[in-house]
Amino acid sequence: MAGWFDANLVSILNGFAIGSLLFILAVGLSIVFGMMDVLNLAHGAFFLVGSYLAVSFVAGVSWGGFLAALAVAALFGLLAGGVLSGMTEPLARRPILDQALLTLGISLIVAEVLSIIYGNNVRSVPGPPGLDGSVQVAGSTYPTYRLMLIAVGLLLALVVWLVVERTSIGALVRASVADREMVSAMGIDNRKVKFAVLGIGSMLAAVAGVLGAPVYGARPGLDKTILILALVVVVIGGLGSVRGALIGALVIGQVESLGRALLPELASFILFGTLALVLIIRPRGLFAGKVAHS
Amino acid sequence: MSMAQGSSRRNGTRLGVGLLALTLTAACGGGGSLGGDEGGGEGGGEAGGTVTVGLVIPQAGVYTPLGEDMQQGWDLYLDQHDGQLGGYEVETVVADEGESPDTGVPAVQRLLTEGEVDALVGIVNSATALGVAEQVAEAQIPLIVANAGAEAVTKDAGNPYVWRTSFTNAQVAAAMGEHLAAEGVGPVYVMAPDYAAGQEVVAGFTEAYEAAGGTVAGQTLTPFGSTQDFQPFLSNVQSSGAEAVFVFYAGGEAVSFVQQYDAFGLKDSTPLYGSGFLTEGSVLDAQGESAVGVRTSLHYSTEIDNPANTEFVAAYQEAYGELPTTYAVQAYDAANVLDSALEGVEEVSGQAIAEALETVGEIDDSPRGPWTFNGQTPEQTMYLREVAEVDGTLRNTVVTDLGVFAQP
Amino acid sequence: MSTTLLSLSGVSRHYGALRAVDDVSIDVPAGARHALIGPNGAGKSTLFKLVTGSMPVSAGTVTLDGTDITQLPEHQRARRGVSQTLQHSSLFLSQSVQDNVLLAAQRQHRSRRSLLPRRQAAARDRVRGLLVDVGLEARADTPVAALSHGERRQLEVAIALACEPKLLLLDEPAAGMSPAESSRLVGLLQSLPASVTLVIVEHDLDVVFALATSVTVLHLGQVLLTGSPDEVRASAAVQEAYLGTGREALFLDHPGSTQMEVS
Amino acid sequence: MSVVPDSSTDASGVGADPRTGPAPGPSRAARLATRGIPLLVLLVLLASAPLFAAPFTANTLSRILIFALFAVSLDLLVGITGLPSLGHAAYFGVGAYTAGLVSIHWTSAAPVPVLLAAAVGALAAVATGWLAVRSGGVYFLMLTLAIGELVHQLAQSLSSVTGGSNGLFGIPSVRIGGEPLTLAGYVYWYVLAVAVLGFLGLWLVARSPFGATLRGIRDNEPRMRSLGYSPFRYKYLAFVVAGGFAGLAGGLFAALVRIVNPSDAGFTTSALILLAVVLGGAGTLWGPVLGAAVVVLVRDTFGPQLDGHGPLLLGVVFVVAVYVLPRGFAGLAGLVPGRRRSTGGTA
Repeated sequence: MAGWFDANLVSILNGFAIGSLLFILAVGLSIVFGMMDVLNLAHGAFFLVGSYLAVSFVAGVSWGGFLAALAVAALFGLLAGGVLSGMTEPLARRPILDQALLTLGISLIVAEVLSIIYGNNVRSVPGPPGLDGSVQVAGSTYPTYRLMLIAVGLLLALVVWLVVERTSIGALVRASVADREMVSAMGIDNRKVKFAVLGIGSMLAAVAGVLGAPVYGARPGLDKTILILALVVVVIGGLGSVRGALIGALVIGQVESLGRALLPELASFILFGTLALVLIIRPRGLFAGKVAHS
Repeated sequence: MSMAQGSSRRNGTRLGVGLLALTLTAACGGGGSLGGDEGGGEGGGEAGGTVTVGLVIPQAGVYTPLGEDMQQGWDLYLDQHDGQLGGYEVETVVADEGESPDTGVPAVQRLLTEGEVDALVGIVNSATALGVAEQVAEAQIPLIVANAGAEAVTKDAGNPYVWRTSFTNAQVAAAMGEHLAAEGVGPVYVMAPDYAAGQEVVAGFTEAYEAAGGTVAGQTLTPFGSTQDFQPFLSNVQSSGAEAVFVFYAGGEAVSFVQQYDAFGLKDSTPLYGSGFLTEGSVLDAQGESAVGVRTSLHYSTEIDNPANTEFVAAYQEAYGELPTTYAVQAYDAANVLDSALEGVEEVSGQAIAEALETVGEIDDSPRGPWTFNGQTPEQTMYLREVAEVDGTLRNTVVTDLGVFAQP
Repeated sequence: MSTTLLSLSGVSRHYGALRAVDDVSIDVPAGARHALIGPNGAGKSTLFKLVTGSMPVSAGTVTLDGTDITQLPEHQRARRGVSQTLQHSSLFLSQSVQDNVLLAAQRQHRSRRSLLPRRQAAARDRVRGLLVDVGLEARADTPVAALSHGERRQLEVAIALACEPKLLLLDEPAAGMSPAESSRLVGLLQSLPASVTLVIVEHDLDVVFALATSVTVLHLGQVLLTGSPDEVRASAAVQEAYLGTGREALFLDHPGSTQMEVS
Repeated sequence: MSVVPDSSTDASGVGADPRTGPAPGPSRAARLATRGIPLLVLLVLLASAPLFAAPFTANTLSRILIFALFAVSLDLLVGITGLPSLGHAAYFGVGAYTAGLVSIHWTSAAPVPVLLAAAVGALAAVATGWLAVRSGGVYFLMLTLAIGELVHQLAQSLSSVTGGSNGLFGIPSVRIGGEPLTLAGYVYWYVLAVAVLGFLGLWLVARSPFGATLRGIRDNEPRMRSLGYSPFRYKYLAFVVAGGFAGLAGGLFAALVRIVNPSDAGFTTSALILLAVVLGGAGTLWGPVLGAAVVVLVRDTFGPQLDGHGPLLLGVVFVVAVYVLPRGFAGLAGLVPGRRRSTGGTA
């Protein structure tokens, strides 16, 4: 057992790094859906915007560039989320599918604009100074930046958790997930809540894009891959649940890392196989935040 | 939109009629689709006049950078030859191949049936090439494949109208397999994405390597298109006891793989070999320092030392401000081949060009060195290349040539 | 009145500590016209849900026609002849009145798998008849969304009857109806053959006493009394229960539309 | 069992208001005239298209018909039953591979490949549908996405059978009476004939009591349960029927394009066809036909000429459609004043 653990330690560690990134990405998606029934398929495109911002600010060369990319990405995410919130407002009474198509259209447009600005070549971004190398972990080489990613991811997870579970804003969020009518009956403007939540969710996506750039680089098509991963995380965890997003992200992180290392022949099937398996056992995900969507 | 509008069925009929009118308008140039082979065999230029070539390259999707290189290679050859091939003015019609046959096949079909082209050049995706092979034969329009490397393009699906100026997947891999076995490198771990080209490379390498006495330490086919992170597979490489690794990756996967191979510390302990696409074109810039020292086999490198290549690289750099790639050379050579073929054509037709291609013989002024058609695909020299920094940029320096290889 | 059609034995429904329905046992003979009355929160609507199967029981058994149906899902109970009108109107709003009833009727008339419209004639004839019976024949093609509240109640009854029920559960069928609509409904229900057993929850006691052959009074989820209408009227315990809720007026005549049911 | 004698009231009820009940003779003829004749004209025009349309146009029309049939089969799920699927291409792909393999290894004599394609498409839906229809809403969306991706991956990996990412190529032309159909016009007629039969089949399903039940489930599932219907069973059956017709469309696709590749079963195809349904107007059957036409024209006909900005155009179409066509093209038609039928509907 100890031997097995040693042999796979790097994979497990790596699963946590991927999981941390996925959580930052997925938590916004999950809450926005749980609260507002907005299935934001542009989430992956916002991530990619963050990744390209990291390219623009040559984030790898200096900490200044890295932090500037983070700040601009955060600002972009807030604005984009706000715009999206306004755009989906006329669709609030329409079926989920309409909003899904709108955001899918937006993601196609954003991705195309990015490819016009940045071209179609693959871009890579080194980690910021001091984090661009590798360190020895239990006899194996491991990139330093990914270790930091685990730390930042867990820290952000903790912050989001505390905000949602312990503050009055969080209470409002949770109440909105559970019973939207009641919250609006209390005189709280649903649109403002939606604006804030979509803004912050999109901000997290763009920030995740910057954080993920040294790992995944920036290239056309990355938005789709990332979106699908985030959707799987959200559905496995249960829509609208912060705890679900965290558990889902950690599970998928390990599936994508340890799972692929242990079962390389099944690597192509393991992600959606896991999704199908979870939904067979729990048709509404592990921690459904909401009883029913009809 | 799930509410039914049960009472508006009649309106649908009306809109349907409108749609039909629309498509009829679109069809105004046509003369029916029941005739014999009017599909394009008769199209094209008059004798001594023009030849119309359809350039089918990806302009959208993940293969777009390849499409750009191919366009530039094609344009450069025409610029250098006053826009003429074999004495004919060339009119180029560009169509977007897209990412898959879903877009590529209709693009070719459109050119075949109404673009009035005399020849087709391009095609990055093997599935698209295979999907149109029979159709170009039916339309009697020659297709010069300038990238797609599936063996079947010129074998199982081959016909007199399908030619290729690029390579086959196994051809490139076999050259490296023989070389590594001869050098006594091994055991080797083999990795490639789990799709047709990857499978062909793995088979081609393994066959050649084992036939020459090498030992394979293990192999993994990684999920194609959904692998961002190669760490899980790299950990299996480490535990396999391999002394070297041979891989085939291209595009974004090539960047991720080479960088992660370095970051997870394998580069220092286990030398990395690959099919040339691993470090070809723009991916090399993105890989950066991680790529230095990686050795690959390919039928081209900017660093090949011959007069044709020196001239080509200089002209290309002057025209586009960047180094050429093998994709550009393949399109450049497609133009070259057409140039030779058209020399002997009296009256331009697809059939005449296809017949003339049979007689092209050796291409002696190609940047990749002289090569000939063998089974309608190049029999050509393979080069062993190593990534090194030259004049401040990363290049695939030529270590040695590995000999001449035909399609296996 | 010999055989028992519906038999509830020790039926309970708990929400944590709250006992919405607590150990209720009632026998309803075949062909009976049985009324359930009681103040708000007495558990009448919950009891209906336990009978139809839209809510599982916490304890006890439900027997229909001698068969234990406690474990059967809702749709299978419906197939055995349990039909209902719901207190909160629950119709297919985007569809026409006719199509609403047809959905119920087609299941009975053995035509639901036939693809050709001609084969659906039997179900359509039945629908037309039912719409005449409830007084909606002129509204057959109107979308349900355009119906008045009273008309929707009438439609509910037509749908319930289209299921050809053995046991018909009516949850405040007259709520929101005009006096004319209400008396038409009573007439319709009175004309139902004895093969249909009725259980009715109704606040309009005129309706209750015009129809019922027996009455069960529920209070706080428990059966207070089951007896003939006269016995119930005379019962001190029943008076007490209603007085205790501050609802002295219940035995006076008043329209049911002002009632709010919490279940 | 008849609760109330209805023989007497019946006649008076119908007689009192001519708008109710089944249409009597004259109205039926009038309906045939107003609806049947344009439909017949459309059919004749479609059938005569190869006489004057260029081969590429005939090819595009064939594609449109195939995607239209595919879209209408999805509409049975999305519009009629209320189950938005993001994995419907799985059954289309299964049908296409089936028809391709049957043609290569056994016979390409019509209609064997397409019939088997429909059968295997339905079987694939039987095998996977029970899982998907247990859940609703976004969970259904995600489960169908997962099923689609798994089928796509299977097609990619089983390269000895499917040809992997190179695609299943070398599919022989369809044969009718031993003669291979090679010209675009003849292939178009074959596609048209099968597609029209497919539309007819789907139309009958949607108009039948079964279709009415599906609409009931879409609008109010709990109520359907209380009427004695098992929503699971009906949704499952709808899923299988939709899978069968998607398989039929896939079989036609294999006959037309003569190459099948994994992306035909993948997410992009599923998303496009869902767009076609929503663009056209879910639940109307004819709307998705127009939606499919627009999608095919945008992607295959105009897209390749836009210097690689096809996806941009597609994105703009998505966004504009959501705002401008809230009910799809069907909604647009509904805006035309004075077009609402007042005769008794049977749908």
